[in-house]
Amino acid sequence: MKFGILVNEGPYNHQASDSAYRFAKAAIDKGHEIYRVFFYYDGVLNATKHSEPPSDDRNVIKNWQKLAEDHKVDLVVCVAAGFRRGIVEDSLAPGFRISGLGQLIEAGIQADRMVTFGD
Amino acid sequence: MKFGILVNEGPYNHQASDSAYRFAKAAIDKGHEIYRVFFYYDGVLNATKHSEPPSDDRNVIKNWQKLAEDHKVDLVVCVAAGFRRGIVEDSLAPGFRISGLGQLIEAGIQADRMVTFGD
Amino acid sequence: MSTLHTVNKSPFERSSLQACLGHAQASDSVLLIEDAVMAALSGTAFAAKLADAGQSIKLFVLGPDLKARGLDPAKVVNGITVIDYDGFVDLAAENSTIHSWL
Amino acid sequence: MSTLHTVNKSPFERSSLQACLGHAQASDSVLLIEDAVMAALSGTAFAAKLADAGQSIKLFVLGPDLKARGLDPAKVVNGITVIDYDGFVDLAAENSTIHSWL
Amino acid sequence: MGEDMEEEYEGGIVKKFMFVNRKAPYGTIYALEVLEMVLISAAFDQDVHIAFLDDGIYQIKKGQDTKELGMKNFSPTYRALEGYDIEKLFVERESLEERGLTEDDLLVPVEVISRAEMGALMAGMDVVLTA
Amino acid sequence: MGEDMEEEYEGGIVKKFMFVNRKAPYGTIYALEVLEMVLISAAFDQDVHIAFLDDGIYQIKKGQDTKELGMKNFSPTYRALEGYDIEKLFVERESLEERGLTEDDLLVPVEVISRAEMGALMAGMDVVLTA
Repeated sequence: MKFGILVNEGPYNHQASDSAYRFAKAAIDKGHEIYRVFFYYDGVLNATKHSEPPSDDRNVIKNWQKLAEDHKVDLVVCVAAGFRRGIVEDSLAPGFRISGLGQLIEAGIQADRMVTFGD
Repeated sequence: MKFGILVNEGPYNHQASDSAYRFAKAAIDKGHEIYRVFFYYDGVLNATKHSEPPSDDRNVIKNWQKLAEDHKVDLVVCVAAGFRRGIVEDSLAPGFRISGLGQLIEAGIQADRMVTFGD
Repeated sequence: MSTLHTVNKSPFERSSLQACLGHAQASDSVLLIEDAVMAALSGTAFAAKLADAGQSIKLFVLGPDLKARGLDPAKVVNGITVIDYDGFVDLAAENSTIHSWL
Repeated sequence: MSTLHTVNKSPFERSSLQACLGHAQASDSVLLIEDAVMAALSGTAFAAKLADAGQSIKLFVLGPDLKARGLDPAKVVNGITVIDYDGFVDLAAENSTIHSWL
Repeated sequence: MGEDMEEEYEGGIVKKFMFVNRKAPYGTIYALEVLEMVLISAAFDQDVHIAFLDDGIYQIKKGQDTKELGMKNFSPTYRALEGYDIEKLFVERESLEERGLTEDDLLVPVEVISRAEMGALMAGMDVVLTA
Repeated sequence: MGEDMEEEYEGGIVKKFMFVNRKAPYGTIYALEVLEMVLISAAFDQDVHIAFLDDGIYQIKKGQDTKELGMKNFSPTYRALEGYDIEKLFVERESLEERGLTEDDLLVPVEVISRAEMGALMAGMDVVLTA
């Protein structure tokens, strides 16, 4: 089955991004496909290349990057939401791409299920 | 009277930063002093240099920068909270400085009043 | 020695206003800002609770936040004072401590 | 055609669980995750409401979120099923729509 | 299964989308950015529904004036939705009543339905997007 | 006025600080970052109070185990506060009761007080920091 995932909140301040990651990983491990992960609202902050969390905690951004690397998951950051919050090409971590909101609607159409994680 | 201000949330997603800015401006206009504005939790995101909001909306980051310029307000971003969320020297907008949490406690001690804006 | 309490969330969505009212002292002031201004309007399911609280504590609401949400400052519960940011600063100066209920 | 509802906030802090239970249909499932897992514990002021809801809808709670908060999966309200992320994925696949109450 | 519900539309898929608004405007950005999402969805020829319940009904309250806050008043955009053929706006009656509001307080034409009807409507959707 | 309440301490000011915890851990970061703030405050020789009420009491619930979430379990740090001479921890009785918890469920020694007592305690503070 094809899952689309929407992440509404940034890393660390809310658990939403962690929950979305764990859900995506479990889905892949069970043989499902992640059609796309779309980052909207403060969710775009998951794509910052400048994050350096303490070494005794998880690295939320790296978790997403590794998922994209290992399983070719499409990680899309909303361009308009990103501009507001300072996530632009200059500040984007590798593995993420910036695109329009249409990519979210398209995921809603193409994926069998759409799951949202937020505040 | 000397006010200290704590901002807990990032720009745009929550009104907290706008409210804190309006409060600070009103206090200055009434002849009070802003001892320091401290940005903690997601509040550190107010200091990103990459934000480019739509031209028909306010620019939260520029508002803070202008306040610092016009009235020498001390804008301090928590180093640890910033590291987690990708606000480091490389991504810092002019007018803000990065320092430790001690600067918040010190503001609580030195200012006559401490006002918090959050979610 | 008195406290200015601020609340910024709708009482229909969160428990913070209820928590604030449960702890504020007789000489204290409570200021509703941001999404808490909804609590100030008469005719809502929360209005009676707020009117009750107004018997012992001073209640204020931020006018600019009311107007942004299309709420008429003339329709707030009896006993609530509508103020602007200048008034907010005055309240913060007049009270010895500010407690923001988040 | 059925919906998986997810709720992620404590019923003591926010109204989202109440709103979810007010809209879920008889064939639906409700999964408590993150800070909503507190609602699943027996002995709380919310437990009776949840037990009631469990008469008509299927209730689930995410075990890893319970454990993180020091809450014992053995002490959940009768009728609530404790699942892990694999179970979450299965529920999302079995139901035709997922409605996240934020 | 969602796919059983889909109709063909110019060779493409048409799903029932619902955007659920339960939060007040301005205190958080969700109302504004959901609206941007709704506008984009118009380009995809989907069966779009917008639900306003709980504090979400304040998003379409008449008379919003953000000048003193310096924030953008985006409420006129709700009136523009009709031009995008987005006309299925639903408001929950109980949410209005709890807040002492009536249909006359709203700035766009909507269908006012009961909580039970809202629950039934939600149950028929393929994709539900919330914030 | 706050300044009337201050005592001199080694030539400096000593204020009554209160850190108020009303939110559960892990769902949001506030619990963890408030704790980091509390630890730093120890260096300033202030009169530090920590209040746990509403969902904040879950922060000091025994038996937290975050392994399956991959998040850092920071609850042992509350036990370290004593070593920093931070010993004024207050828990609201009504908050415990609503959640079916007792003092035995908590991982650090605290003083359990009523809501009325908590309100009175808060009223005596110079600086109240919340998140």
